[in-house]
Amino acid sequence: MRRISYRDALREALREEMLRDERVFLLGEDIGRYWGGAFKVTKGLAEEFGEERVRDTPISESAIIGVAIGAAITGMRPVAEIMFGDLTALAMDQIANQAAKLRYMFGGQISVPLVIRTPFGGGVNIAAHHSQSLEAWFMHVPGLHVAAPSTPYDAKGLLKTAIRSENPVVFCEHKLLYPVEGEVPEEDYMIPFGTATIRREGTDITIVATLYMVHKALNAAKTLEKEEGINVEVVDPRTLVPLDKKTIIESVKKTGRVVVVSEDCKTAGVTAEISAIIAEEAIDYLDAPIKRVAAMDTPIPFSPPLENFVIPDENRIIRAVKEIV
Amino acid sequence: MRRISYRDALREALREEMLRDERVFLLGEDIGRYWGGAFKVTKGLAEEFGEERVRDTPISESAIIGVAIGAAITGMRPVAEIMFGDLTALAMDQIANQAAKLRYMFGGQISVPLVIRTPFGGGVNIAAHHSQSLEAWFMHVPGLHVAAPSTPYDAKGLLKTAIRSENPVVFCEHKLLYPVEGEVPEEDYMIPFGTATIRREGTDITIVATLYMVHKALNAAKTLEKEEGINVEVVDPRTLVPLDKKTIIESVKKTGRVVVVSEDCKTAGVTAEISAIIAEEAIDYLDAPIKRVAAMDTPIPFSPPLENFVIPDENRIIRAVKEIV
Amino acid sequence: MTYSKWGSTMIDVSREKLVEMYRKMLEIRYFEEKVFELYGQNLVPGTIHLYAGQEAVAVGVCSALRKEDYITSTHRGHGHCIAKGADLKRVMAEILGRKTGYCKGKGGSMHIADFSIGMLGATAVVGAGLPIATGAALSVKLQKTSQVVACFFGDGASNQGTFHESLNMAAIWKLPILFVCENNLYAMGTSQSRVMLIENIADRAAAYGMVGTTIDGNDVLAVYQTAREAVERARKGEGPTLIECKTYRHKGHSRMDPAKYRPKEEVEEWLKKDPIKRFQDRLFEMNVLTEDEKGEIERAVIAEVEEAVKFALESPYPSPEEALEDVYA
Amino acid sequence: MTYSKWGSTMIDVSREKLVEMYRKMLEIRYFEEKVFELYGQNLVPGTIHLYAGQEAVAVGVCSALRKEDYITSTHRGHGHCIAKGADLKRVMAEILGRKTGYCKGKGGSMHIADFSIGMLGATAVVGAGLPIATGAALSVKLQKTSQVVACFFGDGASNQGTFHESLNMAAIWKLPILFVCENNLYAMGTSQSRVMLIENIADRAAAYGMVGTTIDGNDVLAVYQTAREAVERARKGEGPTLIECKTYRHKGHSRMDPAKYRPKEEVEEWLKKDPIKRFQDRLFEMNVLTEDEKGEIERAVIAEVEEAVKFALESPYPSPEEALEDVYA
Ligand SMILES: Cc1ncc(C[n+]2csc(CCOP(=O)(O)OP(=O)(O)O)c2C)c(N)n1
Ligand SMILES: Cc1ncc(C[n+]2csc(CCOP(=O)(O)OP(=O)(O)O)c2C)c(N)n1
Ligand SMILES: [Mg+2]
Ligand SMILES: [Mg+2]
Repeated sequence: MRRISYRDALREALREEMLRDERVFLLGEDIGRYWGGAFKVTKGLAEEFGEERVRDTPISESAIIGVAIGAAITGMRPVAEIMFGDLTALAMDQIANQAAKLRYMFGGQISVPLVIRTPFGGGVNIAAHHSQSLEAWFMHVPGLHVAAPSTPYDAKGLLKTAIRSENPVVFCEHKLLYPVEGEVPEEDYMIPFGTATIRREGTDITIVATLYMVHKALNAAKTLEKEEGINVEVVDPRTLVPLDKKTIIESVKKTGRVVVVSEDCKTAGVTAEISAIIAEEAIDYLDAPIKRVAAMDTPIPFSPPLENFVIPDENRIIRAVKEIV
Repeated sequence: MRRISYRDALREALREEMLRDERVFLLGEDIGRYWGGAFKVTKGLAEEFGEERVRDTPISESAIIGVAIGAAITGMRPVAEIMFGDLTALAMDQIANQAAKLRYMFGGQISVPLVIRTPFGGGVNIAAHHSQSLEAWFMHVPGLHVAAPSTPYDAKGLLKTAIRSENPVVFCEHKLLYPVEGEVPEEDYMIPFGTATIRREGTDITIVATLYMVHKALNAAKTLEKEEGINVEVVDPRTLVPLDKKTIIESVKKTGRVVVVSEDCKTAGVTAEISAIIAEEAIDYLDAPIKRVAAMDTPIPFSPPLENFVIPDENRIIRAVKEIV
Repeated sequence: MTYSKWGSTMIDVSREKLVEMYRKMLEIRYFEEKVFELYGQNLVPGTIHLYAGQEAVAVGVCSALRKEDYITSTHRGHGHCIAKGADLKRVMAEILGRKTGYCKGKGGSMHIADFSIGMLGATAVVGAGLPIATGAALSVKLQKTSQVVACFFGDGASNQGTFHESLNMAAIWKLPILFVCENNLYAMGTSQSRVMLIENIADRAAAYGMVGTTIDGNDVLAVYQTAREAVERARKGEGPTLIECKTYRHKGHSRMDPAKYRPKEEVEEWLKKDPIKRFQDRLFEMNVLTEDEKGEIERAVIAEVEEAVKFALESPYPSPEEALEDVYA
Repeated sequence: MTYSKWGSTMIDVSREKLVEMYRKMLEIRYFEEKVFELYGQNLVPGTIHLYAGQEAVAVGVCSALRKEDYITSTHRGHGHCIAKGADLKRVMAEILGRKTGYCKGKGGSMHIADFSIGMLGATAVVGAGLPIATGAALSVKLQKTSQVVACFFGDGASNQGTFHESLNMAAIWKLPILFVCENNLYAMGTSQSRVMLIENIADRAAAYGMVGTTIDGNDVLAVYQTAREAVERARKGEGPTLIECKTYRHKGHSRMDPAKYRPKEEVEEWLKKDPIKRFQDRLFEMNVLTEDEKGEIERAVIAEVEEAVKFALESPYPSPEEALEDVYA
């Protein structure tokens, strides 16, 4: 099968959905012809679809989301880009209090078919205001769906599902994934939300990992296999809300051990929720504590040695596995 | 000892700190002489300290926090009030990206001695935009401390500690607690952050509960004792960051069973973090799954029967306990 | 370009329309009085923010709109709903938390919506409705319908960042929207003069290259006429307008607020400018209305409000499990 | 009240001060050229936003300030630091992620601060510095010192909600602050004209009852003079000023941005208006500077920048565990 990058996979999803449904339009800062998006995901789309449908905005994150909501509840299907995930903080009221709640508050009269695309994650040395992973904030807000694709295939399939969904979706991308290549079929496909995938089968221990950490977990698994003979299963939830608890729990039941890995800060983060679910629903199958590997509880520092220390790497994953196997 | 309300205890803390340290000042919407704060916590303070130090602001939550930050890093000790906890979403960038991170980003050159007081919680039928409990958002942000007092005594002692702290503190109050009375000494005292308290000793099971849920947990414990002979220990962390893991874990080690109770939504909430810590650090002592009792994953609905269903009550706590004892 | 102040120069409105406007204003007034009464009887959960005194704004603006046009509303939203044509029964049922309410009891007083009449709902976060309304206007533009949007908000809301961001976006994209600032001089206990130096909020329009105008918000005809012109411009693709309506709420901000922060003379002066009384006198003057007709309308409105109360009080509460519905589509 | 445009009318500035201003501008320029070079050599982690071309703004404003006065800065902040008197060595070390940098390598190019000289730091969230600067001004007022605050931000930032909220608060409280909008005509690839209808951002001041003025931001004397007047008013308790400086960045927005969105003629025209060249010519004209002195200054500045590079390159990186420090006090 042909291989394309995560970035190109996202762009294909946007393009195909725009061709399929003229209600779909994009808005965000510098997503148009003059820049093509800070990470070039939307490059070329303004040229193809025009500036009305690929709409550059002022630097006004609150209004970007608010405007997208207003469009979504009146018949359009906006895909808003927030240039960096950290900046969702500026639009938090519109995301968490408006987009997530309008349908409910209004007794189901309308839906809010809105996608908010935004890149999270560190690793490119752009410090505390451009490197966070904030998925957990959105997981905590009922009414939102949260997607977190780790491969080009998933990026495309999940983004299509997100755009066709009637619910507001926070679509979490990762800066380091944009250039990553993988197999993506030519034909149309969608990936249903709430379906995890097993990236690697194993019998000794389960690693649940998300976004860029999936790749680090797979590397760690290889090393563990080779050097320690530990046979690791890697589960990638793909969407955090809805979360495919079943696949996670079945894997844990099989292996009896689990490490949960995510790039966001440890406290009250993605790993907390997944751990808590396992502790609530599968504790009897566990032969060891539930380990969490996450970013240290610090802002993301600028200097490479500091940033590398804070963000989980293969070694931390390996150490965590070895502590409980 | 004399008994005063939570509201009055907070006001005393503010007043005494303002008398003690002239750098302390308050700002927020309608906290001054014309209203005294939406929940009357600051009533009378503008009259006593003047409008410069008890400063009414425009409806501009972002700027309220930003202005407080600017004052905090230049020698003042602001206490900002956000009228409803839900509205912290409007100031999320200033809270999470600025207040929490400035010290770190600037290599420790300064501290940010800022207190953000805000009421969370439901129970008064004011629906989805005025009833949330969002403590978990702030727990997930390194650089912030998060206080959550459940009694007048703690409210006063923790608020004093918060005001004298060099760190930004999100000080979570609860609407239903304001009228609640309890013993508060006349003399000055402070409660160190990171010290949980055992509200009720017990041997059969631990309930970790926060804010208003502490009271529901205590009621549930009474009923369980009387009707089922189950002897419940109730632990109140009092501050969520720093969290007194030691007290929680010791209690769990003693009882072997735990239910974590909080009013925020279940997914990725306060209960997730506390469960995850126990699952990581004390799983060997557990004789049962770690149960969570939290608000349903819905926005808070308006109508009383709906709201009562969504927010945890004594019965849900009792049921959870009985499931694992 | 700014509008001049019309005062109440006579305009081309049919007799029926004038009477209809009058009736709507009465509906709002009686409805709100009833809500206040029910609140006193502990029948209204939560809090309430009454619209009484501001009727000319909602009715003036909504009378210039078509059914398919959109409005967005605020915590003080009963009047906007009624003016746009909502069913009093379902508004009242919502306020009382009943299953038959517009939002099945999930929204309550601060979150009423009726999408079937273009009422896109109320948000209780002050200022949060502005970008949403702006988005609805963008939607209309993209879909090339000829709808327009009227976005209601208060003087206090105009200090929120969303005001700035929304007006700017609406201006640069020439969106068909009316930003209707209901300047009732206070945001809770905070008088306008303590939180902004300018006297007329409409002057902020200039910061966005937008048309802005300040009018007497207690003169329903002035509001109607201004809105009509703004709607016309909007439909022609000439962009948004900021309309500041000076008005006054008769009651306190919410619930039992005694509103002691307002000078007695100020309250008295504004009560004299009661928009309903003024419009009524005008209609008498113009021979559009007779005392008999007035009495008839009043009786009809009172009956309608009573019917709404009866409907609401007889309606069941939602059952608890319904709380789990409508989170996701 | 608004200022008139001075052009570059001569003002009472000592020869030493003029030369010092010239030198600071050169420091910034050479510093930025060096950073660009180092970036090309892969010695600068992350991204960079160069200040070259805008020197007259930082230097003009900071020359009107005292050491104890405060400034706040942005992602494009090197120039602000240097103009306020930061040590080039420690700025460079920070940009290169070294332990000896102002922030021990934790902040990097976008987050430099030096509280010892009143530089309250840069935020990389566009517009986030405005309320913080406003708070510093409130602090000054409450502490009754005579300090003032200068808050730098871009044209793009002026569309953020925080701009609106901050200017309004500063105005109502008459805070001693200069809001210095560096209008370099673009926010990334977005030209001002595509995101606002007004030509002069300073016109937004009127929305807050604030003094606003638009000036030639490439004329350091005009900037200085305007800032001096605003500082004077601020110190006298007469409140804030919005100063819009029209200027231009010589390079792309960041890193390797080729800035193709800017018309070639526009770039050329602005390069002709290079603030350093203009000031230099002016100084020659005024006989403040001779070619010899110029050469001497240049050599000194180049040496200083080289020394900064050497210092930075020889400085160690922080050790990984230091990442855990400074989260809490
Ligand atoms: C963002 C936000 N801040 C504060 C509140 C609390 N609050 C509710 S109504 C109100 C006053 C609003 O004033 P204004 O916009 O003038 O509307 P009015 O009540 O006068 O109609 C406030 C402060 C809120 N709901 N939302
Ligand atoms: C709130 C926010 N939105 C977007 C960005 C990404 N970004 C960084 S700089 C920039 C442009 C800023 O333009 P302007 O304020 O004019 O400053 P300039 O870069 O021209 O100096 C953008 C969009 C950001 N850092 N913060
Ligand atoms: Mg008002
Ligand atoms: Mg710019």
